[in-house]
Amino acid sequence: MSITYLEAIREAQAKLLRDDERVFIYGQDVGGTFGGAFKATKGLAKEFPGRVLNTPISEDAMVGAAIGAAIEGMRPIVEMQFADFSSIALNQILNNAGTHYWRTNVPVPITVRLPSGGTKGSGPFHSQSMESIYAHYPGLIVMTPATVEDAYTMLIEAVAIDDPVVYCEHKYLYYHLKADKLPTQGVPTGTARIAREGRDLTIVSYSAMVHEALAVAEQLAGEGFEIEVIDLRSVKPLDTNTVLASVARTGRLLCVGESFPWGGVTAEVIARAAAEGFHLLDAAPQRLNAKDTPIPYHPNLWSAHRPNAKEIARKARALLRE
Amino acid sequence: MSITYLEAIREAQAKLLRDDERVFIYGQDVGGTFGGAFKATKGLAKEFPGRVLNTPISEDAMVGAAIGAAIEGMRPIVEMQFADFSSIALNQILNNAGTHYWRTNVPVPITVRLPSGGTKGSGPFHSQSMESIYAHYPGLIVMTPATVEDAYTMLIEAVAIDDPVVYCEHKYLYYHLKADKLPTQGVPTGTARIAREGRDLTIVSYSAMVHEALAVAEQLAGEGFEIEVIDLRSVKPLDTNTVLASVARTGRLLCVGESFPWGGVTAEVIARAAAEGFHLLDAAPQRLNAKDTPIPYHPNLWSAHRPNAKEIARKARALLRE
Amino acid sequence: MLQTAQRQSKTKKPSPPHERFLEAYRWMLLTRTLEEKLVSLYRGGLITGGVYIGKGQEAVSAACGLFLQKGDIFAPLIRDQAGRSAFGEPLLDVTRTYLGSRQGPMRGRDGNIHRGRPQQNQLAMVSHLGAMISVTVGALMAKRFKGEKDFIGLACIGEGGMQTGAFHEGMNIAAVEQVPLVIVATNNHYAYSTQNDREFACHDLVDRAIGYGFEGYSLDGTDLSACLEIIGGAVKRARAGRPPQLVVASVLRLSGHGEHDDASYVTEEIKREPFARDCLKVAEQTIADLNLVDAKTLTEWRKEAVAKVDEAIATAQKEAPPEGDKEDWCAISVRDLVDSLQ
Amino acid sequence: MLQTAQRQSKTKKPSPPHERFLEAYRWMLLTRTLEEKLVSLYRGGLITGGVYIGKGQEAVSAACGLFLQKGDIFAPLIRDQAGRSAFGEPLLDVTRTYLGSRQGPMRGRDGNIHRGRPQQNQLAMVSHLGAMISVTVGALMAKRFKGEKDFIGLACIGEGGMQTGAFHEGMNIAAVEQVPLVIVATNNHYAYSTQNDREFACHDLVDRAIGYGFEGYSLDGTDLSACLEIIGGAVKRARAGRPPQLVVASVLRLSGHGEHDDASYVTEEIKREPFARDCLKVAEQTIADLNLVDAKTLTEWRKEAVAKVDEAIATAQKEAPPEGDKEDWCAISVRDLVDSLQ
Ligand SMILES: Cc1ncc(C[n+]2csc(CCOP(=O)(O)OP(=O)(O)O)c2C)c(N)n1
Ligand SMILES: Cc1ncc(C[n+]2csc(CCOP(=O)(O)OP(=O)(O)O)c2C)c(N)n1
Ligand SMILES: [Mg+2]
Ligand SMILES: [Mg+2]
Repeated sequence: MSITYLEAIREAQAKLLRDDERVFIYGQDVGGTFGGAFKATKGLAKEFPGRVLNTPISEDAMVGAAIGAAIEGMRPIVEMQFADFSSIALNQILNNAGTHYWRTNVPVPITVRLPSGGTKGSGPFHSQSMESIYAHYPGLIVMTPATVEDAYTMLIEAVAIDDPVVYCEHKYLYYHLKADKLPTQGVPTGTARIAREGRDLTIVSYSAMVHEALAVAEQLAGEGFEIEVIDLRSVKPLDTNTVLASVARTGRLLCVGESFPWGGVTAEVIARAAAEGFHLLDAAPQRLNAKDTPIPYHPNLWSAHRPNAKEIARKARALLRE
Repeated sequence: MSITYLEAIREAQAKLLRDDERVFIYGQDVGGTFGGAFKATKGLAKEFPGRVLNTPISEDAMVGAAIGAAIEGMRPIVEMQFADFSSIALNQILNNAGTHYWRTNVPVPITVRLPSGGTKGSGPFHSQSMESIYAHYPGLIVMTPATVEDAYTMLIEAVAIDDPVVYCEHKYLYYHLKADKLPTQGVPTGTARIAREGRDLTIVSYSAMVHEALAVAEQLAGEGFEIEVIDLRSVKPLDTNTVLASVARTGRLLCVGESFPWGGVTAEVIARAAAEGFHLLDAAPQRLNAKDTPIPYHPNLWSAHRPNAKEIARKARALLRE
Repeated sequence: MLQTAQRQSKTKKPSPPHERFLEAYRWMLLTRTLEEKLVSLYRGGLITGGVYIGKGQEAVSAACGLFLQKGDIFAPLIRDQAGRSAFGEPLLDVTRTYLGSRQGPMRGRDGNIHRGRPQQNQLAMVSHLGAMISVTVGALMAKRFKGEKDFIGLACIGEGGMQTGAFHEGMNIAAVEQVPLVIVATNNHYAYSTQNDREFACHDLVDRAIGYGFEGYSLDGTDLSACLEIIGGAVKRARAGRPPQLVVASVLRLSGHGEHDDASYVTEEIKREPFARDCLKVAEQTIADLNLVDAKTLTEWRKEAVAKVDEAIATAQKEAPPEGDKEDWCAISVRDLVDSLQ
Repeated sequence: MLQTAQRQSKTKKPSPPHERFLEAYRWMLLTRTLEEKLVSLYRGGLITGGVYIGKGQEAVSAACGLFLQKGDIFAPLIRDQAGRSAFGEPLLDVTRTYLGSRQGPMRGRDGNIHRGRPQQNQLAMVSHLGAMISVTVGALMAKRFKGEKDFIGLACIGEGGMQTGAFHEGMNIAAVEQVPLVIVATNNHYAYSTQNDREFACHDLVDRAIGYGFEGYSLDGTDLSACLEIIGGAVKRARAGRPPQLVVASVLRLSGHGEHDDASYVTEEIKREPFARDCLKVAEQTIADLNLVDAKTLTEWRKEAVAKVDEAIATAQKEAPPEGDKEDWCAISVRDLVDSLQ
């Protein structure tokens, strides 16, 4: 058997619907015979009648309704058709879900699934990675699974968590990533994973970029370098300890993210490493992000806009030479 | 004569309306005899009939209309009643205004004024600082004036700039800050200001926190330390050069921001300093932000939530000892 | 304004009193008493932040709270003190929140009209207008999922808030989900300083109902019996499984937007409109005209209201405020997942 | 489906042809030809990203573009190729965008239906539905500010997009600002895979008009003459200073949401509805029935359309794509203000 990242997300939702009657799925086109723009809920409406519901094109109300249902004891999963459209639900996510526990002592166990990240030909409004905006505001857990196993166990955990979770699934990984089977247990959220061990340089990454980093590590192994690759798994909470422990071993840090270059995950990682692990660093910590423009539609532009293995390798080599 | 930060904002708008017929002001309650929740447009509707217009409570449409008007050659200024409500307009700001020039080659000269930052008793939804969210996305200029002079000249510049500007004015400074007169010329956007010279430690800050930093510098001068205080003025573009030049002099860096601690301006500044000025640093660069909860209503909680002079001083002393 | 109101109450006869007229009147009276007191505390500098009152809207609001039962969901907004009280919110919730006691429902973390008790089905509003409609819809969906019966939800909004995108999406999703929701919209003719002509351009906001598949009703919000009749009817219809209900009440906001606002922009002309009557005075006129209770009882009711309010204030004033260094600075409930931010 | 449409065109007689019937028909024909070609290129793997066509909506869309004059503002959406062409968009804009030429209006930075030429008054849509309505309103306000005369704006939307908050705010602000706006909403009975019953619950979307102070008109979008009559009338009324106009057309989407979508969820039942007719076939039937042009001319028109499309494709195919290392990676126009990000 072989299962994709996308199938893992569907399986997780099937399991959640099966095991917990408080769970329902709410989103555009998730129901019927269709099962979502990416088929992440394919078949679920039929298997779980009345619990996988199509919504109007109303992202604010979709999340608002999920919040209300969660306050009343349900465990809704909201699917955004693309992460980019969560800009419309942002107020509900940040200001309503994100503040509710702190204000009222009543947690809001919603999970908002964001099909994130770039793919060829998707353009400025179907390619965004919004994890940094959600992580900036208090009150939210922000998950960024990079593997089939994490896609599965973290989604199950997301729904179990009493607090609101923004679950950023990467569209590029949907079909590209396969595993042999699904795990029965996952690594807890908040713990980063050492995706590859090394001692010369630490590359910290998350989501699709983990795989670019791994490719670079493989490539540079051929040049005699041992690169440690860390998969953050969740960007909030962010596992500073694992990052620092790795930097303690390697003395060098490169952080790679797919989103825009101002602020965001890479800035947060570098800032933490610099503030808390300054004496561990043998060279200036570096980062690599996408370019500071909207995400281009044309594949030639897109592949130059996002960080890619070539650029990561270049940056890594420069850092290794320092 | 003495003029407040708030009056400077009003004067800038009066001048803009007087000098440029393409300018109009659009926002909730900005018109009539009322002149805005904070009176930043007081009297302007009368002086400039038909050009200072009240809007429905429709932040998305307010900014959408401004974008359309800007494309057609106007120079609209949109007032959000509070920065916090710009969450409703965020999609138009990020995805429409922010992408338009890059996509179509037609710039969108809108200015969105965000009354930002905490004041006593304002609570989670009337206190936010959202500059980091706007700076994260491409296509926007994000200004954060900390002085009466900058409030005036930067707003005039904001409207002159062909690109969309998010102008973050700080509500705490509205009445607290006074100048003798308004300048005829300002420092260009993108250039940080050395608000106080020093050689032992650089504190980088912006908006209201500049004044906390200055208070700390004054206090620590009594203890024999010379602290350099940098006012970023705009957080995008962010003047890395001035920051690095200062760190080259002092060897120590503390960055203070009023917003939430994950990501944001302080992370960006520290990450740049660490990446580009690593060898200039004699100690781990540090940062200080508000706490990772919504902004509390009660003054006792609020003053503990935001970074304050006491905490900055503590952090600064620790850094000076290293 | 009092005179105007009385004059008009003579020209425009109120409906015969609804059976719950006096009960509702007492919530109105309690609210007016409470809010006048809060205003004087505010003037005395004893309250941090804003004070927002519902003067002139107590009849609408009381009717909102009165017909709700345990298990119903209530999403009040800033002018709904009467409804909050009638729905069961203890006065102490109000005074503790305004006076900054750490024992209040928001524990000093949020203030004034943002308070709520979601677990008692009184939702805690966020400031962003319109956002609570869909939240109410979701709560009703949950109740249906859980197999509960006989519940409804009632959400309040101002005519200003009706222009938000969130309101539209919330209203539409209520109709799509066919939840038993009543939306009570109060057109008090101002959104802060903005008059209706810069808020919307339709003839009558109740005409919004048909475009969503709601049933719509208009209401003279200065007439308590009419409020009870129409809002009570809407609640009954929602409970009986009719489509969602929209009630649009017409009143004038008889205060500033908040107490910091002198409302000098309110025109003299509008103050002479029939909808500018003070619903409390109108109700009292009805009581007098129809001799519903004697003057002595009325005086006693007033005293009782004052006593309750004074007690709630005195209690809250004695209580300790929250302290920054004792605060649990944690925005999430699962402590294992707290980020190790400095 | 063809048969069904023909059968129905007999039972339901189309209106007598509008004076611009043939002109509009030719835009429809050009569009259908173009889009069929784009679809085959897509099937052949020659297009990156999605292809979104307006099959079944050409009559509505052609009517939208046809009555606009130079100086008017047009805000088309994803199914408005006919309107775009009629408004003056060169075919090369389309083919260059789809085929990734760097000479296209979006220069490879944005794709497919997001293209526009704001300086020629054809706005470039963002994906977020509803967002372009208020942008159109603002453009019209600007024209008024600048003292221009005799202009209108026309913005398109689907029944799905009407449920967004942005649409509501945009529609309301149009009425408040009293700009000369026509909104043409096409209910093609699907938003992607979602049917009307999960989109809205009102009886008829045209009933939304009254709640905003718009004038509202319904329309059989399969009937070209009716489209020209009603949309032309709305444009005329807007130009004459009447309140904003809402036209709601009924059709069936005769394609997938995009070409990646086999639309297997479209029910057989709905395909038998009168609104499921193919407007192009209906128009051709009218042409035949009333003998508006002879068969030879029709054949020539078809050939001409094919030739134009082929030429636009051939040209675009010869052009170089954008290159990452030659790209001007700059999201703002004022170069001094570019952030020194690494
Ligand atoms: C989305 C949003 N924008 C702006 C505000 C600021 N604001 C608070 S109350 C108010 C006026 C509300 O008017 P209305 O809805 O008519 O209620 P009323 O105060 O008249 O009861 C405004 C503009 C807000 N709360 N939410
Ligand atoms: C705010 C927003 N949410 C989701 C989407 C994704 N999306 C693109 S088209 C579409 C369906 C649109 O339906 P409708 O408005 O009826 O137009 P049609 O495709 O039927 O012409 C959806 C959901 C979007 N573009 N914008
Ligand atoms: Mg009002
Ligand atoms: Mg549709």
